[in-house]
Amino acid sequence: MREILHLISAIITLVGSLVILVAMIGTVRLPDVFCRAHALGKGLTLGLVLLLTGLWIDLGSEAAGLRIPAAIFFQFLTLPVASHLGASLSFQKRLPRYGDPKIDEDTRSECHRKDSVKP
Amino acid sequence: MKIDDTIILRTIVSFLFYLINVFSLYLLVRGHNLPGGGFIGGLGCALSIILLSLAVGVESAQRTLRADPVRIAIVGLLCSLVSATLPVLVGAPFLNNYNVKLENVPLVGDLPIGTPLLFDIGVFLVVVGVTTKLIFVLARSLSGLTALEPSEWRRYAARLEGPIEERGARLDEVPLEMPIAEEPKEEPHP
Amino acid sequence: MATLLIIAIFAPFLWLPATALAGRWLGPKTGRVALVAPLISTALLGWLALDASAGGHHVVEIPWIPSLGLNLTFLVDGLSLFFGLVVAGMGVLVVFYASSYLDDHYKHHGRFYAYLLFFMGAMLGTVLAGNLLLLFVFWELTGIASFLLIGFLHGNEASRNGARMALLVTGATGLVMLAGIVIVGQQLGTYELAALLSGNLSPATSSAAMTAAFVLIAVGAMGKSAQFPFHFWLPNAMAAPTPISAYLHSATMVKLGIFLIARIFPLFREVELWTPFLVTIGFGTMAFAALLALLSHDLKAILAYSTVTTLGMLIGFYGLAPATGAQGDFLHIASHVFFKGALFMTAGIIDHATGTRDIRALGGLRKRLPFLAVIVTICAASMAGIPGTLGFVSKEYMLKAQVIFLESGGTLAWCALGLAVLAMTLKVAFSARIIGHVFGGKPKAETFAHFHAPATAMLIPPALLALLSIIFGLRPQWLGDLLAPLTVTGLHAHEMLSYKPFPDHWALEVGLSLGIFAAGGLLYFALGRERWARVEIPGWLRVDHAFAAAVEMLPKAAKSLTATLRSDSPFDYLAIVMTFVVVLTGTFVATQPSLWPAFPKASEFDPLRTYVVGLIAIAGVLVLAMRRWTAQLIAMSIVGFLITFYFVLFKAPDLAMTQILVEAATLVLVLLLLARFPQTAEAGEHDARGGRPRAIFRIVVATGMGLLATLITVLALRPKHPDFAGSYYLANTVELAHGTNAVNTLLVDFRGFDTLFEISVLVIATLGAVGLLMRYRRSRAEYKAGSMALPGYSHGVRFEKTAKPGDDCV
Amino acid sequence: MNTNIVVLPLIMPMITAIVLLLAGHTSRWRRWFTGISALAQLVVAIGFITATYQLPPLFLAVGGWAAPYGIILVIDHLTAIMLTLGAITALAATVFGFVEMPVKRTHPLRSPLIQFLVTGINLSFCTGDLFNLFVGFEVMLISSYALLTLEADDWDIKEAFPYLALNLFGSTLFLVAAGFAYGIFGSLNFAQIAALGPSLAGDSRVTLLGLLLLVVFGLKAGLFPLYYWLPNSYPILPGPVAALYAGMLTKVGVYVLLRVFGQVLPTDLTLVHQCLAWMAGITMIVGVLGAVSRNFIRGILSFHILSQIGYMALAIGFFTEYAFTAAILYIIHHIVVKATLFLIGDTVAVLNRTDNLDHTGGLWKATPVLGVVFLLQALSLAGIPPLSGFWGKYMIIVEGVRLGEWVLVSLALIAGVLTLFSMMKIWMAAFWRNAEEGEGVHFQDGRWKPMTGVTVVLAVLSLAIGLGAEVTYKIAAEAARQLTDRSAYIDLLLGGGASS
Amino acid sequence: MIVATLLGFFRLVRGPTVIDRIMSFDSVVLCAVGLIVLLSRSWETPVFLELILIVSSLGFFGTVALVSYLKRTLPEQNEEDEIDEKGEPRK
Amino acid sequence: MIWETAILVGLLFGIACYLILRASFVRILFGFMLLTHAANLLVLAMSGDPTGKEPPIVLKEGAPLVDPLPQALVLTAIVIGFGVISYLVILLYRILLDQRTTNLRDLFDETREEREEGEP
Amino acid sequence: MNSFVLNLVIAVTWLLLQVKASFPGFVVGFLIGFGLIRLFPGVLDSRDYTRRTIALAQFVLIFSKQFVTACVQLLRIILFVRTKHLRPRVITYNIAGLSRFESLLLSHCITLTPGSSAVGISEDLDTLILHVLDTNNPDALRDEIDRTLKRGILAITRRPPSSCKFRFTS
Ligand code: NA
Ligand code: NA
Repeated sequence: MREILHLISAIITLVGSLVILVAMIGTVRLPDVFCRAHALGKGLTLGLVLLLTGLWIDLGSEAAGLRIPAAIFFQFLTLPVASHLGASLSFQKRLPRYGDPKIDEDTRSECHRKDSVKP
Repeated sequence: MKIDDTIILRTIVSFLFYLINVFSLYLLVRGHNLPGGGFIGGLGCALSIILLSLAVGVESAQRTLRADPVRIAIVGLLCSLVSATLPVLVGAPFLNNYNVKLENVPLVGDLPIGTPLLFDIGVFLVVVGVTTKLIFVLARSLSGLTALEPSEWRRYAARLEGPIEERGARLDEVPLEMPIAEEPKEEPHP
Repeated sequence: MATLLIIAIFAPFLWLPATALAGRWLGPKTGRVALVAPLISTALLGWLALDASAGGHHVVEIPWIPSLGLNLTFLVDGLSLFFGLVVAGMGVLVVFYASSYLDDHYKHHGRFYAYLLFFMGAMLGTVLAGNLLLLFVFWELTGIASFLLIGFLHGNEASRNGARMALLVTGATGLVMLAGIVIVGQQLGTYELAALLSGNLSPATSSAAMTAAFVLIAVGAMGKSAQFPFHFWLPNAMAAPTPISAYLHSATMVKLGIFLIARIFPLFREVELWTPFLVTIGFGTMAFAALLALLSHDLKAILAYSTVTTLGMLIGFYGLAPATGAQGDFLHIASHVFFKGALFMTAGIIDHATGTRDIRALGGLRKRLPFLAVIVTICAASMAGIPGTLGFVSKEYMLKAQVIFLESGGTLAWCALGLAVLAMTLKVAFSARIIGHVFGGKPKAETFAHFHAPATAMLIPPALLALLSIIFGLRPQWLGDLLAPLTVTGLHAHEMLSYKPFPDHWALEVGLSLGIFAAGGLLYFALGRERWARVEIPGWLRVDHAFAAAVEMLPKAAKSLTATLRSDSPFDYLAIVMTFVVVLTGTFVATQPSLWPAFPKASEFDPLRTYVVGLIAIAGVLVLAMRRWTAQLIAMSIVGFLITFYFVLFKAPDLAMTQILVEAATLVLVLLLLARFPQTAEAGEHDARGGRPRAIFRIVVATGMGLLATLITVLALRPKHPDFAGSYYLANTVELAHGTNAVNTLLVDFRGFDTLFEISVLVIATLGAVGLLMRYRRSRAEYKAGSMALPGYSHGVRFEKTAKPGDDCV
Repeated sequence: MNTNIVVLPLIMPMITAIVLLLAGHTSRWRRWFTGISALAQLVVAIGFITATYQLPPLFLAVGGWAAPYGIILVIDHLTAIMLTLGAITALAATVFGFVEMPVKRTHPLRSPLIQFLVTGINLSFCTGDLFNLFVGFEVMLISSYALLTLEADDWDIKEAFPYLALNLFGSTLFLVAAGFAYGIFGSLNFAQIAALGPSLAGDSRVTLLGLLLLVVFGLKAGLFPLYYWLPNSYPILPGPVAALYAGMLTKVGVYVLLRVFGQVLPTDLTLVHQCLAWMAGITMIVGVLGAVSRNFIRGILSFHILSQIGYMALAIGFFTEYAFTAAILYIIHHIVVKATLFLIGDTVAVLNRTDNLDHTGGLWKATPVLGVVFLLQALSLAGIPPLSGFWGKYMIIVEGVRLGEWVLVSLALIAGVLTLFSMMKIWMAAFWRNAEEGEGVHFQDGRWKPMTGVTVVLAVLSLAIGLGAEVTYKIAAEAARQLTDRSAYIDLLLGGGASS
Repeated sequence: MIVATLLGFFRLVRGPTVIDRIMSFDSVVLCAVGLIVLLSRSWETPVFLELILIVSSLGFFGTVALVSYLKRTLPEQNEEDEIDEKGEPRK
Repeated sequence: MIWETAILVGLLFGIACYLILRASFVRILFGFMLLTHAANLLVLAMSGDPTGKEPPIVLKEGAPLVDPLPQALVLTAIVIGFGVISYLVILLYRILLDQRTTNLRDLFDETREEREEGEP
Repeated sequence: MNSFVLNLVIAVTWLLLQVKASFPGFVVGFLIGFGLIRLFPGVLDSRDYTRRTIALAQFVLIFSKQFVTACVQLLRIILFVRTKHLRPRVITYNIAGLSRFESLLLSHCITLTPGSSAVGISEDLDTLILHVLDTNNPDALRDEIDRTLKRGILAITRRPPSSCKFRFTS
């Protein structure tokens, strides 16, 4: 049982590490702030969550207690906000953005107002 | 369309505020046996308040705290000092530890209650008070307020001192008679 | 006996407060109150003198600071009694004289007499001291007292400067003397004069040390007695009111040097340097000062330089005295006290009566002040050494001593004799000039415009002194008999001199005397009144001017030194301190090969740690290299977080948590600060201020500091001490401190005391920060004027002149 | 004797500060409380002097943790002397501050911060642990920063920056040195380090540590070339606070030099001692020349501190028991005299409305009492016998002559003359010169009378120190004896005496 | 993982915008968290768990602080520049 | 012997000193922050090589633990450093408001006022 | 709400019955409590509570699936899509009618799910501005969000009309 758990945790940890690695490659490869925010907000979150889960399995809930789920919860709560904050600021300050410069508006929106789109 | 760029932050932070506080209290209490303690707990608590002030503005954060952080810190210092002095009253050396052990407290484990914990609580309060005050004054000053609230002026400044943000009439234009026995007629503070 | 002595010495001190207070009510009449103390002292010392027997001495000892070898030891022997009597007796005369001299035109009489009494007490203490250190204590006090007295008319800048000059010269030479005294104490093991002079001590371990001690002490004496090159303070001290000049600068204080030389005569006479040093200084000064006196016009300046002449002569006299002992020294001193004291007093009376002391503005006074003319003539005659006066006797015996010295002294003796003769010739000339130009000739109208006759009482003291000059001049043996019981073993030769008023046989000195009269008279008449008026002391002889210039220049030199040391350039402070650290430790390490670490092997590096170090290094270099504050700050934060990680590698969870939380709080603080910093300033930061040398310097110093830190880290653990304290805490944290976390038990229990004060630091830092956020303001003008920043007070206060008018006239 | 009383000098000022802070703004009872507390601290300190004279030191193993593992507080005779001097200075500064400023104008944080400063100073005096000493220094320094800037105006504030920067650097070095010491000795306890000293004889690391500590403490003491934080920052302080700083701060550095080199580190660090002596010698001259270069009283006095520190450090550099006695004697004299001089300077500034010597004058006629007090203190500073300043200087010269340090002795003598010169500069400009030549004398500002009163009390004290030099000497000698008697110290703290 | 940290540094050095650096800061912190997790695994000790919690929340904290600072100080770009795939401005 | 740490400490010290010697307040501030880090690390290094040791929390018997004393000292030092650095930050803020400069050299430049007054 | 409290009480009671308190114990207690409440819904009128809790569980599942998909997609893009083929753009998404909490939760989830991340919200809480990493068809994305996340959230936070009807009819 213990060996199996250990193996599972090892695999999860490995995957988590790889995810983080790729996400970090993403922060290097992707062309602008907004895209990199994706890598940060999703990739790192998943990677960390995986790592933490692996650790939880490895240590067992006796030693680790509630702290690892709490940490995971924390990651879900904060990381997207962090990435959102970065993107939001870049958008506000009109930092250079790669790709289609125009903003696609929600055509189905009933309360759509054309003048309100360009901030 | 105006973008509201803080709403997500505000919401998350007001949520986190409680979480972090619980966490820091936890760290305070169990510091004697596992990593943690007054400093760490206090800093955590202080940071939650700072986070709040970043998200919702310094004034509302101050309102949340209600008390003047400096006073909190001073009370904390007093608390530690008292815990250090208590053993003297029973003839033990200064700062000797006096413990009552609570066993098997949920989530914390064995918890010795005694002068070390009181001491740690003092540390906690000091750290909270100090850190928040330091940040509050700068944050207030940046948001166009005076660094100290006018109600604090008499407590932390001499009568003829004015706020540093002030660039108005110079204080030296207030006439003074020597020797000075009574108060000046005009308050220099606007 | 002991009680009497103590009362005699301390009477002036004890009477001083009463005098000072009496001044408030009595004004000019305070002098009468003050007179009590010198009278008591004179009476008691006279009583003791009557008791004295030749060669005997008494020691009175009261413990004071025995641990430092200093007791209130007083040595009562002929020398101390003689000088004590001079001091006290002259004190009586001067106080009496001053109570007429200081009339309603002066203020602060209480202070004046208090100073005078203070001075007198200090003088009595000095001459009666039986302990070298005690002697030094009183010696310095006389300097202070004279400083206050010279500066009595401190409304005048000349007074102030003269006082300062006197204090600095005598103070500085006094300190030199202290060094000499200390050497004596260490060589001979005691400061007690009775023991030192008895010759019973084991000999000094080093004759070089004794020579040094002699020279150092002699320098002290030269300073006090205004010997070249310290002679210049005396004429400048003449800014003092005349009673003071009469007392300090003729009769008493300037004699201290002479006294000291006499005191240490038995101690140092064997030192080889004794004769050459004292003779050169003494007779050199004698001639030089006589020349200056001749070239001066201020009556008091002439008298001052003439005093220096006599002092030089006396110093030289002790220098050439044979080891068996001097003869007739007291007579020379007494002679000088009589005529010079009187002359100063008369100068004061002339000044008082005519309002000037400039000899060129005076003339014809014999008609207005005939009695005074008689006194001055007698005294000046004594000064010139005219037969019939005590001065003549003194001069004859002086020349005789020099002639005797010719036998053993060689070239030195001939030079000394030449100088002495020259000086005496000049003395005759200026004495004649005083009589002739002040009292002779036609009265000058402008001088007599506001003439007012002096009080008769004022004339009594000089008259008395003049009378003594004449009486003892005609009957010198009377004086000799009076002084005979005051003979001191070791200082004085055993056989007594018998004094004669006139030489009864032909000798070289008699011939010299005649020559001196002739040459001096010739000199006086050769120049004539008009030519005299035009002579001036050449600039290169004015050492006082040089001194004043030096005093002026000192602050400027100090300022430039301070600037050289960058004391006002805060930008350089840290650089200096760091350079010092690097140089100090670097030099040490470079000379200690045992401290050089061996080059580390690759296997000593832990890969993960090394990797993190590499990352921190990158971030650190980024902090240096980044141009924008924000970017730097982010790099800083990364350094902080990575250090947290490094703490993890060190198995320090508590530390890591604290560090990261502190890092976060600091980050916010710094961000808040930067948010207020002007954006334009950021651009200005990149200007290459200071240029390349500065940058290279910075790099060198920083590298040095870095190497030092590395070295310390390596050395401290090479090896770490095996019984380090930490193991104790690990062993006992559960058992004794009831906690498993050793770091936390350390913080709140084992070393909770640190923590208690550490949180105090936080509280205080906050208080300080809070205190920074409210402030006083000061106008730029006030700041530039350097006005006092009394918080809450200087603000709004305009400078107004509020001193009451008339407060300053003396 | 292991006793809790030892903690009193630390707790009393701290509690005073806390109470004052909780009390809020200034009031009359706050003043009474502060004054009584300061007086009580003085009484306690004097009690310690009598309790340690020719008796073993009092100590406290804090928390019951015996040396070398717990923090030990030790009050030996030297500590007791320093505590007393600190209490005197603090009391004088407090009372002087009260008479200088009416209740309602007082800065509410000044008294608490002074009390915190005293706490830090006292901790530095009492502690027997190197790291705790670091903490004590920090308490002292942060309080001193706070007081320095508390009442600084918009121009003076800039002088606080170099002060802070240099001291911050010094603190960092201290921390480094403390770590280094732990690495070498495996302990931070003074007694333990002293006990281990002989076993590390000849280890160059100890010398390096000594050099490092020399820099650290030299910086605090204000030795050349580490003194830069001092001369321009003290003048921005309000008078009474400046007096406290001038009296105590640098002397803490001197005390620690004395304690650490005299008692804790091995005695064979001759190189370090020589460095100290030469730094001291240069400091004497540089300091006094700096004083000569200044034209306002506080500036002159601030530079004089350095010069005087030079004497004390020189004595420590001579490194004999006699020289230590001299240093202690000098400390006793200097603290009282220097504090008084700063207070006099402030009184002059109140009367003349400035202490710029270009604008002062007329005080000798106006207030002879102040003049006499100034003269006494100035002459004492210059080392005129039999005033208090003479004895220490004399002993230093004696020791210098005995050791054949001619150059250093000459420097000491020259510095004495220059001191006299610069003191006379103040005397002539502020006291002797006519009032009309300056800004006039403001008699109607009645504060000068009680202010002078405080200085008179201190002057009487300094006079007593000088004239009663036998007593002062015995106290100092006893302190030096206890300091150099290492084995007694080690036995007391590490032997059976310290078990609890 | 180690490589990942290094990559985080790339953006720190490279920029080009401040926000990139903030994000790189965030990612370095998170990578450090990852490393701590790995170390906890290999040392088999739970004592760093709180640290993990704190560090991750503090990474967020840092971002929030930096962003709110930049909101105040960062000048607005005049236009949304177009950039090419390498992140360079397109002319 | 921990060479990595030694080198790191030296490096941080060097960088910190270089920054401190510059004129810009911001750099000096950063310099002091780094200096604090460096000194803390140096003290921590005194706990010796941590390889193969447990954190100083006594959870199981017999395992070798690292020396806790340097950790406690560093913790104290960190907190003190925080207090002082915070104070420094606020002092710089005050100087900025009072003297309107962010540069040490400007702050003590006697000619600055005149220069500024010359400007409109 | 009452039901949730009840559930907690049951969990804590369970915990107190254990010898040693632990998290798994709490989880077990909570599950037991939930089972009991589910079994006897009428006692405290807990139907809505159980429904919502189940909706929450469903949403967590949907979200997890989306999250993992999103990550895989992201990793694919990072590793295999060349930058010049990338089609990032900014789109708006209408959230009019959602409550504040719902909008925020939605935006949070959007950041964590495929292709999109929230860039801003309009002040009136009507429009969400999203950045899309790689899309040619914004509308498809909007529909996707509508179908999965929005519906899931609404299921938790609102009583759908149908469920009201259901209650009335039964
Ligand atoms: Na203030
Ligand atoms: Na000082």
